[in-house]
Amino acid sequence: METQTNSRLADLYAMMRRIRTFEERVGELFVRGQSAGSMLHLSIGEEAAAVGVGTAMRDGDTFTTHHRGHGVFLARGADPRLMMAEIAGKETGYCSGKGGSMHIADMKLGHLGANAIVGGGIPFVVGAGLAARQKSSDSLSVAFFGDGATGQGILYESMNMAALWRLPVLFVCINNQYGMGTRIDNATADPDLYKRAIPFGLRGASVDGTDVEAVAEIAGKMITDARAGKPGFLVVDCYRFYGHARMDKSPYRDDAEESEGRLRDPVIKARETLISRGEIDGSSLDEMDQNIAAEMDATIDFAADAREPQLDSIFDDVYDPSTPPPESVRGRLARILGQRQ
Amino acid sequence: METQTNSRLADLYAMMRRIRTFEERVGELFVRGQSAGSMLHLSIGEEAAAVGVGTAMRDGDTFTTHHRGHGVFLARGADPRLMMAEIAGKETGYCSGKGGSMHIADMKLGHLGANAIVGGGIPFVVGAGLAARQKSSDSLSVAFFGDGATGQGILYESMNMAALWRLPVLFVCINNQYGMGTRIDNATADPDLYKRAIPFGLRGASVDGTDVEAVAEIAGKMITDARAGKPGFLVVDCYRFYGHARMDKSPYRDDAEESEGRLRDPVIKARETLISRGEIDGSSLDEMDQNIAAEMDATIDFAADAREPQLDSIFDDVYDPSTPPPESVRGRLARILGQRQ
Amino acid sequence: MGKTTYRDALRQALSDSMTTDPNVVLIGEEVGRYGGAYGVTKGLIDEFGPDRVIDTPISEPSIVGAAVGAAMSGLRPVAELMYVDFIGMTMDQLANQAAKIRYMFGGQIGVPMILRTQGGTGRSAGAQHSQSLEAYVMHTPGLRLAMPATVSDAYHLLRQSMAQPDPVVFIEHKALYATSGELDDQTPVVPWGKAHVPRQGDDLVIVTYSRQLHYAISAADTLAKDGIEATIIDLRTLNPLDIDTIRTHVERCGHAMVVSEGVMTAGVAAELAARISEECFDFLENPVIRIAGEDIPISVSPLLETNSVPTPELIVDAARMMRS
Amino acid sequence: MGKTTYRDALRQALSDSMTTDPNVVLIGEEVGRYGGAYGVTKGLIDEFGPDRVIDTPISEPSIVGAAVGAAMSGLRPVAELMYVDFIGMTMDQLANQAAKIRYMFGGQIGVPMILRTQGGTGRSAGAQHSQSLEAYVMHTPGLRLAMPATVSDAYHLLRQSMAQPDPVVFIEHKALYATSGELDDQTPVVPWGKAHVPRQGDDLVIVTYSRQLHYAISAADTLAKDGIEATIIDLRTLNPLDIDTIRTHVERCGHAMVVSEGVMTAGVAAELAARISEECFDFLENPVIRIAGEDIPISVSPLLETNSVPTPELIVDAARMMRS
Ligand SMILES: Cc1ncc(C[n+]2csc(CCOP(=O)(O)OP(=O)(O)O)c2C)c(N)n1
Ligand SMILES: Cc1ncc(C[n+]2csc(CCOP(=O)(O)OP(=O)(O)O)c2C)c(N)n1
Ligand SMILES: [Mg+2]
Ligand SMILES: [Mg+2]
Repeated sequence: METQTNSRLADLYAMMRRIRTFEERVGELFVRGQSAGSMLHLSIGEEAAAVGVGTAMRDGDTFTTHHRGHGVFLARGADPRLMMAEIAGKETGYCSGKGGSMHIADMKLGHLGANAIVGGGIPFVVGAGLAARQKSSDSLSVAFFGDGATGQGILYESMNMAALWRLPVLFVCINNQYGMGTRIDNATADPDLYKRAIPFGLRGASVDGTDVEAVAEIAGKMITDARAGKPGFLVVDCYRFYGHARMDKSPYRDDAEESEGRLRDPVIKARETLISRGEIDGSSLDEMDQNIAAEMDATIDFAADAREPQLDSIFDDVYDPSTPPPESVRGRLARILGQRQ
Repeated sequence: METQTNSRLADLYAMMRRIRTFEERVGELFVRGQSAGSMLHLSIGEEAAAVGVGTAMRDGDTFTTHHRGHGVFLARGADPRLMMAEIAGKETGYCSGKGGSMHIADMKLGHLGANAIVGGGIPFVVGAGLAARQKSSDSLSVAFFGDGATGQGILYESMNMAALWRLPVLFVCINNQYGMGTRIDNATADPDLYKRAIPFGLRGASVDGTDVEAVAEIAGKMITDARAGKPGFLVVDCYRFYGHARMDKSPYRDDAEESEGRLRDPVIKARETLISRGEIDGSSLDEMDQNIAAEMDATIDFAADAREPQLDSIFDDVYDPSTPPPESVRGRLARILGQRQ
Repeated sequence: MGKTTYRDALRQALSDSMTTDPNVVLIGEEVGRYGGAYGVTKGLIDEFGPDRVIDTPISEPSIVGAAVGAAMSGLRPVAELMYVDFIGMTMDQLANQAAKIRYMFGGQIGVPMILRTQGGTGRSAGAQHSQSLEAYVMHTPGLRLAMPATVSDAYHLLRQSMAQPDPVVFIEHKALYATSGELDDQTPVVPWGKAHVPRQGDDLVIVTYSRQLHYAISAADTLAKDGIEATIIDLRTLNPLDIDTIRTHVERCGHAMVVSEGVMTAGVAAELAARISEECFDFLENPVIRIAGEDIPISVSPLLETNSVPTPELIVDAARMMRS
Repeated sequence: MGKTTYRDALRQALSDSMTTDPNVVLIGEEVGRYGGAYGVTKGLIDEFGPDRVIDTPISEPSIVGAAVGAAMSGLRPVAELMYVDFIGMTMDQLANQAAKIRYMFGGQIGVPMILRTQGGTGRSAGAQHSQSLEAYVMHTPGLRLAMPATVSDAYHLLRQSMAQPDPVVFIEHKALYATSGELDDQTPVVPWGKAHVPRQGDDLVIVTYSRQLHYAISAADTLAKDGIEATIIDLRTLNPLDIDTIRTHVERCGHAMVVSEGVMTAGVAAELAARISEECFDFLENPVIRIAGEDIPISVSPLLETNSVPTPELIVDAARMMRS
């Protein structure tokens, strides 16, 4: 269910609000003890990155995300109920309860997977780009990752390959200023990350991540260039509003910084812009928010009511279903000891 | 045995000539069937990189090299006889015949090891830099590697760390234009490699690798900066005169390019400069060359006559000698089957 | 030191080592300000300063490589890999460099570094944060491998590891950090390379390590009610492997089971089973039984996760089948 | 196709697959212009062009990662790792990504890629270019593992691997490229996942793969002169493992030896020995004997290198000791 309006910004706002509300509900799922584990990384504060880039992509484009990837997936059309069910580890979820928050994926929507390895999904887009070229398709592939992933060498390898082969690929770094407890200036001598891509032959740019229209605009340009064989590296500057994961209270950063950081709010900013431009009034926005809240509320019950995976499904999908599953430890034991009696 | 003259360039020349001649003798060792294997990578054409940087280093500095590292090691004072013996796989060699050409090392000279993994020795200098800092020593550590290693992500990780921690470290890329059969412009969209270091916060520079004085000068400056906490990345541009390894005839590059490339000869250039400046005359240089040739000739016989390793030394030095060596397969077999009879 | 936790005992070992030896430095992601993803290094940066407790960028290959270089330059680095699951990106530095340098260089130098990390299931962390990958390490000559199961070994085995002249991979278990136990500095401790035998019985030997020790102990309690008395061997180190202790008890009991959380095929359980089978062949009345992780990835679903690795119930059932 | 070499048979398999399936692409260092470090891909770039035979920078992690992404996007990539020794830097992409994607994503998609590489001793290439690291792969659920020993399998096993729906690590042996043999397209070939039994005898089963097959055959010839008749099993694939064939022969002979070039501890030989010991316990008259690489790195010295891995003489001696 997507709210459609006549204002482009209002559409972007609606999607950002959906993400914000979804993430808040993920937090509730955890508090209710219904999430599978506590490794839940919320993308609150990063909505403009997800929606700005997401909206610049097309059907048929593919993407990879990271451990903080709920927002991007929603921006690309995910069903929040199936997401929530997956986060709860249920069979009904996108990945049958095996993947969870950090390994969510949907091939139908071009989501080649979230990744719990920092930087792990980056090189996939190089392969996707090669496939597009080989199949003469004009689809593009986007790698989303955090500023922390700029510490991983694989990023530079992949950027080098993308530039060398002129692939339809965009690298998007969501710079929320932190990798766990490490602020970006404690992870590098020069936090102007976008500059690093340029000597490899990519377009490099950085954009204010509170301004969803600005993100959409530059992402659109860079995507056009990338489809034409000039891949890019886009840094979206924003702030991680809350802790690294659900349990982290961010004791390593001071309150002043945090309150200031939370003022960099892409959702509020879009809302204010909409009202000041007169594109939509406050009560319509409230109504929109309430509809979204209702939709997202329902995801929790959906997830809670969803079926648990069957125990013996643990042996499914290690290999293609046409081949025999691995023998269980118990099965082998029974066979070996059984035949001795 | 190092020839000492009153001309600095003549000294640099002498060292370059020693490297050139040594490498030629390595080729002969191979032809005579006395090298251990054929994985011999000659640094002919790259002498100015080795000698220019090597001469700018000090006693107590450390370094790592790559599979084409004979020249650098000689420039830092290696005994060519022990090198040749190692290349022949003899017990007398630097590494008791276990390491060979690609894994030669000498802790006394600060050589933390050649490495057969492209990029493998690069991060060691980060650790060496940390050790210098922790021990308040003013020693510096230099990583030498080829242009091919700029494909490895670990280089960027290590550069980022060195800049972040302001370590006394220099990264030296010996750009001989090829990684095996791949010319640099087939490995990257932008072969101006030195630029990549700058956005990480390092000094970046590139220098003509036929001009040993120029290399020495810039290396000296960058080393001074590095000791003061501003690490650098220096690209020395040169040409790989011969094949990748002893068996490779470089069919992938054309003769014209190759003959032109071989004109970029740092040894000839230094010689001509010396004569044209009147610092030393041709016959003195000839005499110097002959002395060097004689010294290097002797390394072959030295290596040929050197002792083979003892067979049971294969179990030495897997672990510290204070701990028991691994049990041999044969020993275990005898023990297990023996006790059953 | 009295009653403490596995987590605190690890921290104490690091702190004591750092106090005694100025060459000890910690290097890894979040080891400083954050205090370690599992809180092991909390406070150490205040005690020893940021030059000795070094927060790094997210660059696992270079963290291990820097530790190698530091160890060759006279430091005693303790590198931390936040999850053993990330060892894949460091295997070149670990297996081609750290493990082989002494040998390749003809014994000129050793690489006295520690790679501290943690593994195992228990937090619904999914396929890339729940593995037990010690077999990769055990299969690599040149690397020592220590895996503490108890509070006492969290301290003593780490201290022993830090005295080794060769690289040690030290793998903690994420589910053990909060366990508590007695840590006594006075009693003679089990030496490096020797197994510990916390329980002796005549019917069956269970050879295990890390968290599975506790599962084995709980299984043994259950089995005792059936009259099956198990000997339990906690290996502590997988390299060196204390085959003498294993052999002594297996020859005595004639029945052996090995229990490991790692995936069964070509894993630690395979080595232990092969080794016992060849060393104790004439004494075995049953095949050596391998209880190990299923040959599958780990799911986030807690139900699936729990059943992907050995449980006390599985150990009990297997023992009953063996001795029935 | 008649008499050909292991190298040419591999090239033929690649060429035939590329001809049949436009989605097959080769990607790796020096696979194009250079023709492969060992000449396997020579000429393919001329036949199929640089878009399908893709020379890469020296970036192993991203080569494997790009292959994963390509396989998820409808290609059938054959990535090449020049030496299996470099697998350490790719283990994250291989074990955490390629191997687990089908499972983590609940069966939505597979990763039908091949990682072709080569390993083993024989060229005085030293500790970082001579290893046999198949155990890391065998220990990773989700990865298939094929290791051809013969010219026929260089062709047929590679073709079979390329038909698999899951990632296959395909490890050639550097010492086999120049070996020659008969390659017949007509005879029914041994199917995927099934072992081949090139020799049958009643006294002893030798289970092996890759180059050690040839050492085993030569040892068996020697043993036959002493009247010891060996059955030889060439596993061809280590995942799937053809335990049925192994069991049948071991139960018949009562004596088993496993031979692998990889390092002994926690290696493939350990898995095979453990497996045979548990499956055939009541039939074994001797412990299963493991002949494997020594637990050490490989030296460049040819003398040391040769003696760091099994030799035909060692196999003969071991068999004599078993049957004496
Ligand atoms: C290879 C790897 N190293 C470390 C971690 C542990 N870890 C998970 S998230 C994270 C921080 C990542 O920071 P960033 O990339 O900026 O993403 P953010 O969390 O800020 O969205 C770390 C260190 C991991 N999952 N993978
Ligand atoms: C990790 C790794 N990948 C590939 C190789 C195989 N290899 C050896 S040297 C080489 C080319 C290296 O080129 P470069 O770094 O420019 O050094 P050069 O040979 O030109 O001195 C390659 C690909 C290797 N040894 N290690
Ligand atoms: Mg971040
Ligand atoms: Mg080069």
